[in-house]
Amino acid sequence: MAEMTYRDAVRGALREEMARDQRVILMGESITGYGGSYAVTKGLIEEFGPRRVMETPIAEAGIVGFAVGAAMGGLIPVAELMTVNFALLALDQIVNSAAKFHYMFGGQFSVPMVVRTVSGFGQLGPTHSQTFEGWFASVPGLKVVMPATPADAKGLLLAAMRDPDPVIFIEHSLLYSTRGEVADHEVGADEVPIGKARVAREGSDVTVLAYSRMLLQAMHAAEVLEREDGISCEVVDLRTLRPLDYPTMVRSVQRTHRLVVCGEDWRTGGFGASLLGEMQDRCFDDLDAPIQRVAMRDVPLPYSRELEKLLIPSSAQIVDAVRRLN
Amino acid sequence: MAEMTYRDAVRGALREEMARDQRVILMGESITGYGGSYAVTKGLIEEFGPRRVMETPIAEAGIVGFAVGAAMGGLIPVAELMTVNFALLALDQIVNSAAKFHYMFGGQFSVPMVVRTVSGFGQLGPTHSQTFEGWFASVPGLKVVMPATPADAKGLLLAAMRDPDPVIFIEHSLLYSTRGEVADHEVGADEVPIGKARVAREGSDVTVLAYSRMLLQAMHAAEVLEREDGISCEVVDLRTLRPLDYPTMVRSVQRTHRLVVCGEDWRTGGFGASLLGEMQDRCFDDLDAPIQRVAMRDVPLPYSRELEKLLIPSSAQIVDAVRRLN
Amino acid sequence: MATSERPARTRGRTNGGSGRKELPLGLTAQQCRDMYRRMVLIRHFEDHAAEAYAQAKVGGFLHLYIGEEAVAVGALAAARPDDHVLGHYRDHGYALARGCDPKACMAELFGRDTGLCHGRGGSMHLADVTRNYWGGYAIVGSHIPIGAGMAYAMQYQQREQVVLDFFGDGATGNGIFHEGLNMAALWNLPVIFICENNLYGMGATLAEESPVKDMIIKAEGYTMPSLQCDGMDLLSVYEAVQKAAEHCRSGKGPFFIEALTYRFRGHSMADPELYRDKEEVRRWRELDPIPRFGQFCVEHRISSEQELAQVTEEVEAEMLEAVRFADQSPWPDPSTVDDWIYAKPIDPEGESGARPAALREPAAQRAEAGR
Amino acid sequence: MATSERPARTRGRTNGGSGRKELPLGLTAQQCRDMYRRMVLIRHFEDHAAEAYAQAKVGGFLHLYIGEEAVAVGALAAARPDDHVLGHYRDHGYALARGCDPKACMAELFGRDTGLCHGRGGSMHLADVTRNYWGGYAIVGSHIPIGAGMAYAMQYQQREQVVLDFFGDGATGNGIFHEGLNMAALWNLPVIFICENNLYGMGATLAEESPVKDMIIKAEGYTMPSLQCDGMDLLSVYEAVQKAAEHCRSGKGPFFIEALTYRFRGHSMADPELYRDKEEVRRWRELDPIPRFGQFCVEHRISSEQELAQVTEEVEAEMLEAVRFADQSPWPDPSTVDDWIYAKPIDPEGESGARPAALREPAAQRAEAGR
Ligand SMILES: Cc1ncc(C[n+]2csc(CCOP(=O)(O)OP(=O)(O)O)c2C)c(N)n1
Ligand SMILES: Cc1ncc(C[n+]2csc(CCOP(=O)(O)OP(=O)(O)O)c2C)c(N)n1
Ligand SMILES: [Mg+2]
Ligand SMILES: [Mg+2]
Repeated sequence: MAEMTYRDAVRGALREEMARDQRVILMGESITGYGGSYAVTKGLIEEFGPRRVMETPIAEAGIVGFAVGAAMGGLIPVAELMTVNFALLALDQIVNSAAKFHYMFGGQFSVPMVVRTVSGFGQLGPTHSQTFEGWFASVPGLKVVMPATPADAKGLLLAAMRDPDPVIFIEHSLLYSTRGEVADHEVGADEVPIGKARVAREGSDVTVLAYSRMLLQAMHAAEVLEREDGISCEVVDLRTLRPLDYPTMVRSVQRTHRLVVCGEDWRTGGFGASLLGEMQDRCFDDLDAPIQRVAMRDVPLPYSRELEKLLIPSSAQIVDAVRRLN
Repeated sequence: MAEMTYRDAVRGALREEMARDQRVILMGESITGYGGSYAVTKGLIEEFGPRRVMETPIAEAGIVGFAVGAAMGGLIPVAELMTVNFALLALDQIVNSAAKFHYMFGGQFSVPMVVRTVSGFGQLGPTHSQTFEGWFASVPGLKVVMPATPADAKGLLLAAMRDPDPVIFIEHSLLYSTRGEVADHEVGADEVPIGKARVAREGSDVTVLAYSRMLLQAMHAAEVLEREDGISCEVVDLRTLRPLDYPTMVRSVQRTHRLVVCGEDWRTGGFGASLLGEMQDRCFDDLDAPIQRVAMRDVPLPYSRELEKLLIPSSAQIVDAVRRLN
Repeated sequence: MATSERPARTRGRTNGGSGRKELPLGLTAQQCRDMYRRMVLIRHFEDHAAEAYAQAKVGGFLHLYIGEEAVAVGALAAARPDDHVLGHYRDHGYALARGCDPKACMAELFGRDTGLCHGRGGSMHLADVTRNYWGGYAIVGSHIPIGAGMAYAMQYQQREQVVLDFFGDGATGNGIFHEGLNMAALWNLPVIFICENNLYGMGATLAEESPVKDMIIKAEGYTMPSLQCDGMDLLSVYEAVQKAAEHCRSGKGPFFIEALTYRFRGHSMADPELYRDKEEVRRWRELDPIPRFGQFCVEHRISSEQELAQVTEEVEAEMLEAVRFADQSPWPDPSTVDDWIYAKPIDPEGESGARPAALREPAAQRAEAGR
Repeated sequence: MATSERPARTRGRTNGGSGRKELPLGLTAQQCRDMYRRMVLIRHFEDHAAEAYAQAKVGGFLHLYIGEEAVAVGALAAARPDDHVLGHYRDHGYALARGCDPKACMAELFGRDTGLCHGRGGSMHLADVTRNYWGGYAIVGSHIPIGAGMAYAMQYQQREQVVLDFFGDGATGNGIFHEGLNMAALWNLPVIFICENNLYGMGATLAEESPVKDMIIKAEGYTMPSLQCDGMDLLSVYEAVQKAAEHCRSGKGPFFIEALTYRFRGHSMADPELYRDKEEVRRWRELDPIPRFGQFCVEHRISSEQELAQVTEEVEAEMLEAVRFADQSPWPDPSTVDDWIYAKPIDPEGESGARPAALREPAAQRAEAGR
């Protein structure tokens, strides 16, 4: 085990897999000389050269389409879309190409590729502060991963690169500098399976479902609630948004009978909305109260610091949501 | 009142508003000489000429971006995207341009435009059989309309063209030939307000929420259930998916205590999933049973007639869903 | 910069010169007979497909290639069998020119389990990866960067294969076309972009889609060499693709070909064809590539009139058999409807997500197979 | 086809010839003084913005235009005040060159209610529609078809206004650039596309983005006339845009301008600038457009050295005031956070959706205002 940042964990996974498997290539905007807009790919161009770390034009649809073709040709492309906001330009290639081909051509070939992108905030304004995981997670054929910890960032990215299906891997800009223990490099052993949630904190009064940055917010909220209200929260880190690990989530709710779903995307139509629906279906008789949600208000996130501050989903909002239940 | 098809109702709204307001222009692929892939715009090029009925290249993003600019310049563009599947290519312009500008620039200008597109089935295969209303309905700044009847098709399209905000108007290919009574042309009077649902059938045992083609399926299911099971269904036609008319929906559930949500998009993450979440939140104590859903199975719709038949949401599936509740 | 060769000149150069018996472009008589047969095969296959559509045995979209046969047949004959091929939804021609089993193609149109894609794709998505035919793509232009990506994989793995990527004039109006060409040029990739300029993008005329009528001009912004050939003349296409393939294979980077052609039928079966006049269609029909190449075969003593007629008969019998086969084939088993959504379905209850090596190989192996 | 005018030649033609006192391009001394002042204004505004960013009073992305001032100032001086302007996220220059209030611009960067957009947009989205400055757009290339659409609205309404649409070299790699140019060419629209070629797209070098180094070549596929000008020379830009505007206004259709320029600072405040060497930056800094045009003013007796120094002092004082104003301005009222999501919010409880005419007019009226 070694302690490292979420950023270094992502880079570590890329480095190790590239060293292990010649088929792995990276492509994206400003990922070479610039080192990546969040410095994730820093140093990789020097280590692996331009054939394996490809600087691309600003052409998101082309990048993903190109990666799909490279995967069909036998490579394992990891395409970086600078932020999830720009992924909208590539949605056709993600949904109608990457997610469809294995099915549409009757299983003749698969599209082993990873789309790495990042969501997050910080006065980035209305067009640069969105998070569309709910959209990706609704598409059959895609696998969607959103790690919250350095260990998962590394382990899940390794699993993603070794998966035969297209995986959307969404990092979080506000997590890059967080630190945590990460398994050392042993092929296989360091892989975190796609599709498995993790009980990050055991509790008995209420289940809090979270992922990515919201996991940290939920853990903090749980401490506050323990201390101030004597409420025991069980926090589940989804880790993978498609496929979802319902067994782990349902088992928890069967014990706590209360549920709070946390996410950063818009309340209306966001990932949490869909998850809530599936959970009420599976846990209707176990639930003692309506499922509560913590989500982004339905507004294009404004630039102004003081407005943004009020809107970004926080541990305080999770605390309130849990209190509404008790 | 006059009886006409859904197709003629849409064309009628376009014709009348174009005659009434010189600022209204149409643009799209194969909408002139070809008459539109579903013959909706047939004859309009002859009547209004190429300045107002613009044949465009196959460039969905460009079409919507161009329409946004034309709206900023004082026109009222109605951009046709041949099917909602191709709207994925224009999502950035829809989400980051049309939906954002009024907010992002502090209300300095609005983007009065309509994106007309169509969803539907008929052995169109995995990439041409999708329906993304849930995605559009999750975006603050957009209004989303999905008419089920000729009267609503005309009235809501008129309202959309007179609305100062961008409206996504989604027609249904399997409804174009359906017929119904449509109000004659009187400006204002023929407009159906955006944001108002309609109780299409009164009932006391269960509320069925539907829109577009599913409204017809729901009405048929209601008859079957009345006849065969003596179950009285109240069918509500949402008509507008954003903003949603919660008061009408909630009032109904408060009477019936049972709810079935119907849609054609994927069960996971589809519009119905989000609607279900909001309804459980508003009606938790009124509900006697878990909300049931009728939706598309999570699969890329295959071409084969026999497979497609099994998958397309139908009145039979609604009947089953209601029976599960009773 | 683009060297534009006008059809006439090309034709001149190919047939002209060295004596009636000797064949141009290093072609053998057998190759010519095969190419003639393939064109007839596509024509008859589609006549039957159209008939089956009228009988509602084929559904959805059906885009006929009739009139454009020389493009697919000439191009694929000039390529190596292990070169990779991608095309758009008007794809029966590519599949049959690549030698895919007409039975399996017809069965796919019928939506049967015996179809090339087990009825999942239908007419727009024929594919046979064992022949390096990667399929028909139905989002206009989407397969242009995909073809560039495959070419990169070939270059990266130091394969000799080149990629042939077919699309229409209408596709050039979509941004994805430019993103794909730009990348192919930036990385000097072995891909031949073949633009079938049939003068229409569905109901849009070329003039409504593009300010330039020669698509090769669009390759200039990428400093991509290009050729314009007569898409109604098999030899003109063959010659152009032969040059392009040699160019790509020798590491000189991408190549752009514009084939001037015309679809004799509507855009799809639903097309009322109000946007073009019958007279124009008639004029183009006079350039029908099949009798034209047939005449060449006769003139060059490759086949006699009788032999050509014989080919038509044989092909027609084969097509009747293909239709019978498709019609009698079983539907896909409903219990398989979820198959192939994922190459590796994950059951959250199940085993760790570690990937069984077996699951990853297909794509890679198949590429290998093409060595 | 593109007539490429090399910077040197352009400079030669503009400054040379008819005697020291007489001014080229029909410019007046006052216009020159104004242009000089605007360039200084942009430079000082951004120096203060960078300082405020370091003090965490400005957040998010801050893209400085320093070094490129001659492009915005020269272009907008050559355009009419009622011509429409759109730019990208590196947009302080366009706003200030258009005469937007520096106080309101700075307040927007500070996220205050007194900002041009009430703090909703921030640095990347300055806009002042009362000046027909439609704002900065942050999705690379997205405003290219938008500019074409506005130009169509002008043409349709028979207005004389043309649209100036600014973007970078990197934007030309995105498909949306091509879709926008294609439409502008097809419909012969009065729009001037101004590509600021500063040799980098964030960390990507021009060679990594594009197979051609002259962006004007990309206009050829659209048969769009073009000019390449020296973006470090205000007069070269002025001359090019003057020609382009005349071309557009006379109904001859779109025009493409490439301004060869350079950003002296990093892409944004976060840029480590590892992808370019200091020496290159130094060489370009020697071409600083401000002293260069200052020298022209002195040589042509438009202003004395002292007067130029005076301008700098006045502007600096103005900027200090702008910062003070921004810093003391109120934050947006949290209760207004939902304002402007919709021009016409619909309360399902409320009134019928019929639109009060008042609500639709803004966009239209404003366009009128620009008559
Ligand atoms: C992105 C996208 N937009 C629209 C369509 C609908 N469509 C299918 S084919 C076609 C015309 C294509 O014309 P062209 O590229 O010239 O090919 P051709 O059909 O002439 O062979 C259109 C508009 C589509 N399939 N994809
Ligand atoms: C569609 C999209 N992709 C990526 C980005 C991130 N990004 C912002 S600016 C930029 C570089 C743009 O370069 P260029 O067009 O040359 O303009 P410059 O910054 O040099 O003025 C990139 C990649 C974006 N904003 N939008
Ligand atoms: Mg065509
Ligand atoms: Mg640049």
